[in-house]
Amino acid sequence: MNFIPLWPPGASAYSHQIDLLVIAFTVLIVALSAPVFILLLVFIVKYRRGKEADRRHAPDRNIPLELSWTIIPFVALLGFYIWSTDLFARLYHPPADAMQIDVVAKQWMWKFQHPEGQAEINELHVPSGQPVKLTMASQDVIHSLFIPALRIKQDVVPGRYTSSWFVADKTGTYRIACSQYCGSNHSEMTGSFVVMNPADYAKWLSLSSNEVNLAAEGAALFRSRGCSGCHDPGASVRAPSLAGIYGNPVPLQSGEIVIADDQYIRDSILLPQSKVVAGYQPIMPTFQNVLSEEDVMKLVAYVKSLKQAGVTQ
Amino acid sequence: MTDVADPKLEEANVGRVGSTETVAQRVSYLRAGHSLKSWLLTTDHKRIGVLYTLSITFFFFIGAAAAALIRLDLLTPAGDLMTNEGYNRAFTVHGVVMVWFFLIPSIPNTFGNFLIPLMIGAKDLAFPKLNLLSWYIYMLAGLFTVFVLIAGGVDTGWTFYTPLSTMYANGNVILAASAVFIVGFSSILTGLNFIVTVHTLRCPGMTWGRLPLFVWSIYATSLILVLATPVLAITLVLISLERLFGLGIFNPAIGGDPLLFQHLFWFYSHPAVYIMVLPALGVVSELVAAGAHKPIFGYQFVAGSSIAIAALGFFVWGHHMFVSGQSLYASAAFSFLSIAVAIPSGVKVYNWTATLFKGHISLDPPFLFAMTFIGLFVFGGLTGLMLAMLAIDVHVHDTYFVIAHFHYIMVGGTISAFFGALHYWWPKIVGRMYSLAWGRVTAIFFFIGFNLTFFPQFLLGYLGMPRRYHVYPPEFQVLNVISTGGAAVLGVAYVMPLIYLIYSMCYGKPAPNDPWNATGLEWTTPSPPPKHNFEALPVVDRPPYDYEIEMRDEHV
Amino acid sequence: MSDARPVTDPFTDPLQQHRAAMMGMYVFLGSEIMLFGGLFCVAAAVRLAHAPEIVHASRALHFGIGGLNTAILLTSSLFVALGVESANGGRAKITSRWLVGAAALGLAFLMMKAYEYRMEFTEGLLPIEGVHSRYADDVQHLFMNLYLIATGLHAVHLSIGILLLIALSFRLAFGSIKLPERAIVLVTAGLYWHLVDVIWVFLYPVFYLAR
Amino acid sequence: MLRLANPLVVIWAILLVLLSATIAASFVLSGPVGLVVSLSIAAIKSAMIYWRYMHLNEETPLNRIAALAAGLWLLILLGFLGVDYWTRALV
Repeated sequence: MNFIPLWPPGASAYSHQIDLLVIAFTVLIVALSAPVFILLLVFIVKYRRGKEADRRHAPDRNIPLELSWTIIPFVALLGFYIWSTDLFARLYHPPADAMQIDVVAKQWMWKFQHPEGQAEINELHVPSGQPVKLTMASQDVIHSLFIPALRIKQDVVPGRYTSSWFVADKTGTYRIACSQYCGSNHSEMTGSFVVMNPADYAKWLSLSSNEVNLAAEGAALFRSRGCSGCHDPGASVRAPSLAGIYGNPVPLQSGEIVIADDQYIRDSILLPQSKVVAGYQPIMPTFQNVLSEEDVMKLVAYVKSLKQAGVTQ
Repeated sequence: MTDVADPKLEEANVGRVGSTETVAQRVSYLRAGHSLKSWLLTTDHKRIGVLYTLSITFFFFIGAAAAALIRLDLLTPAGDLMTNEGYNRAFTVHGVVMVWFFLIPSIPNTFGNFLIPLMIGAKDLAFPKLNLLSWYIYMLAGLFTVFVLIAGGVDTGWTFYTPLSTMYANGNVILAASAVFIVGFSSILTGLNFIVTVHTLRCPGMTWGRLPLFVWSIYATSLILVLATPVLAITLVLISLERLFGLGIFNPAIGGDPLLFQHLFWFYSHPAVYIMVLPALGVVSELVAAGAHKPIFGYQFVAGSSIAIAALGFFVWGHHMFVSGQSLYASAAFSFLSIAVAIPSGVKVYNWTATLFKGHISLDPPFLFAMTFIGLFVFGGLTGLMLAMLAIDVHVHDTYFVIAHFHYIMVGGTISAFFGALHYWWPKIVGRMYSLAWGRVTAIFFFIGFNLTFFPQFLLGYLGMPRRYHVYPPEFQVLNVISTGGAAVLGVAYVMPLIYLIYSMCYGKPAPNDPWNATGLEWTTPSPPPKHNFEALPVVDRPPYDYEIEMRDEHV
Repeated sequence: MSDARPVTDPFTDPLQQHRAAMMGMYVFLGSEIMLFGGLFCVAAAVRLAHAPEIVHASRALHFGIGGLNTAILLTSSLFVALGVESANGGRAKITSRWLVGAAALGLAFLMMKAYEYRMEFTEGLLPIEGVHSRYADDVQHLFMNLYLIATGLHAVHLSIGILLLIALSFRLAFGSIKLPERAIVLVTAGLYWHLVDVIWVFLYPVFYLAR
Repeated sequence: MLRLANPLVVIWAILLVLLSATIAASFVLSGPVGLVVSLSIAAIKSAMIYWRYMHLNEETPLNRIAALAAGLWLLILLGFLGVDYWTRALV
């Protein structure tokens, strides 16, 4: 469109708020630096060596002046600090009704899993107007999911889940990039981010038909990997039942109490010795090299769905 | 020997034709021995400073060659010139060589070595042999680096992030980490030497309140060198062991944490940024005072801000980890502290500006480089504040915005100060004057080339071009071409001083003791200085930058 | 301080030279503290992340051997301190003996340490490749790795200290260090030895006594 | 040679007493309290070694600062590392 693009497109209300902050900060930069540049030029012209000028009583210290150029910029910056920290903290608090999309990063591709079971590679389709929470895991090194149009970015760290969320409000196709250097083809680990209006999104979902949703795939894994042998309600002699645990407190052997969130369920599958539920023996084997991050995410989805089953019963 | 101190005789010598030697040169440190051995086994801080100058220039051009390759490759969106692996190796070499073999030793090990004893009125550094050892360690590490290059390079980036460096990268990570590990000891020994020297070897009357600001800044830098470098050393050891034996400290599969590496790495590498820029701030204080021929405004504040920057610099490393998965509360604290560290830097800039008020400003090359420094440093610093803002950083983190920001500090700041120092103290080091006109031309080329290279990168970053991208979307091409064009101009500015400064060594006019009419003990001794710096132990009885008193003397 | 001390080049008086030597050594030891500090930070991070497993892994170490080794090192520090005291008094022969004694205790520490490593090896706890390990969990593996690195790095420092003390006692025995004029050499070497001791004083509770 | 009144020997004796104290404490106390106690005892032991064996008692205040600065500086790293690890699970 433009010969030289100067400003990236914005696809969410949040992106416009960031733009506003950046513009305001640029004004501050000008306000803090313009006096320096102007005075430097004025002094250089006025007090050139050999030029006639009034140089009597040249000061070499002035405490009030020193204090004012220490304190005034600091106070101005504090205002910006509060503004920007408030915006940043919002990224940590997704709304409860956010639709969850799982992201798995690996050298050098992005895989997105929709709750209905659709999986896509290097493309992410989302409905506009709907909060979307991304739960991200890495299969190998640290990657970073960067969607410039949303002004968000989050590192994807192996061994844990990180998350981010957004509400896209402008339909269109935007860029996705990996911004954390991740090896040879780092610069080719890109993709497109497609914002569709809800009707189109529903149509897209139905076209890329997938007969089983994520939780059902997890349920299949739960049986085929032998988890059900110990964790099914009928067989709860050796292992705790998982029905209804998601989102609830779990007392541990060590006396701690943790909330069974995505990260806890993930750790319990891959590092089963580390957070053992009170009253049980640490006998579960690790699934570290058995399950891929995608499989683990499917299992997490299944355990979550058990919660809903528990509620309906 | 004795008549050297006589300024009249000195003047008479200067008045003669350039090709004849002055008395000063005949007894100078440069003439204290001619054999290679007299240089390689010297413990004279001035000669070691010269050795460092030669070696960092060599490494600078290695790093610059890598940068040239990168910029050439980025002329087109597709990776035409190099493969992805080749490109990754090029920017890793650029980063490793520029950070550890140029920027960190750049000003402290060259001008710091040469000038600190001269400025505080001492015969040498406190531990001269240690000083020489430090240069040998530096060279050993440098050879390791060259070997890494020959052996096929390394592709982790200079940051060695785990688990990429420990489990996935296929270059010579261990060799590269060893090179950086070794050069760390050179840093520690140099820092230690400077700290002890400044504390114990100041000449009578050289109180802390009379210390030149360059010495204050090198002192602050040395504190960082000694306190931060060992943490990098142990981190690199852990990286190498993790790669060799699967230690697991940074491997989540057995309960380790990749973020722990980032914490340890940035605990060194953020203060390291101040290792690179604090000496530059010190140089600029000297150049501004000499250029304006006026006492520096707010000496106490400028000196104190160096120490404040060095101390606060240790509290802000987490601002490199805002999107890494670090805790929200840690991020908020680090963001706040990053604002705090900007304040002392601002204080310096405002004080320099005030120094020019009612000064006698001459537009000699050193002063022009100081002005270049201030312009670029202010812009780099303020964009750095932008990066300290959490919400903005989320968008621009790991993009070309960050690249542009830190090149404004590292290249726009440190290298222009390095050039400023080179043009200011060159007559003292070699005893010859160079062409001032060419110096001015270089400063202008540098300023233009630099801005052309790096300003477009701010735009690229905000548009969303991540750093370390070999292949990029076609809409970013125009800005990248501008940047590469600017780099060519910048390259010219790098090569020009090499020519006219070397020319001046043979054909330049002999320099008087004090070619800039500046204050400071280093200008009271002949150019180049005699082997033991001063004929007699100097005694200081006047405040620093005592320019006004000199003026009154003129009028008497 | 006696005025008989020689003054070498950049310095102008003996007290200045003495202070510079002390300060140089203190600053160098500060950098050593930061070097080990990195490892202590790793230990802290691992413990914060996996407290119960670390407690369990720490119980598997032989705290008795570690305690005995601590006592040995503390005693060696006493010997070095006594040696430095007699060096300041100009008694070269006695100084030399104290240093040899301290070096011997250092060797005893290393032998105990080697014996301890061997025991851990037979218990399947030492992370050496090709050995069948019997860790209770992955975190214990991580803990033992860290333990090996930290104690290994300490042992390297201690070995340097032993060589230093032996070299100095030889030089003393042959009279090539003049006492008390050059006692500073022994004082700074002693500082290094004591720091290695101090590091162990922290390593011991962090690894052996994390109950 | 070995006079018991020699302060160097007295310090050595106290150090050994503290060593037994820290071992004993590790059986009685556990968790964060045990850690605090054992590290405090280690700090006291190091302070005694620094003060007497490492000559801080006869040094200038400046050299005392030079000797202790790194130890204090390490607390910055430990402290902020702790802030991250303690609060990572909170939102």
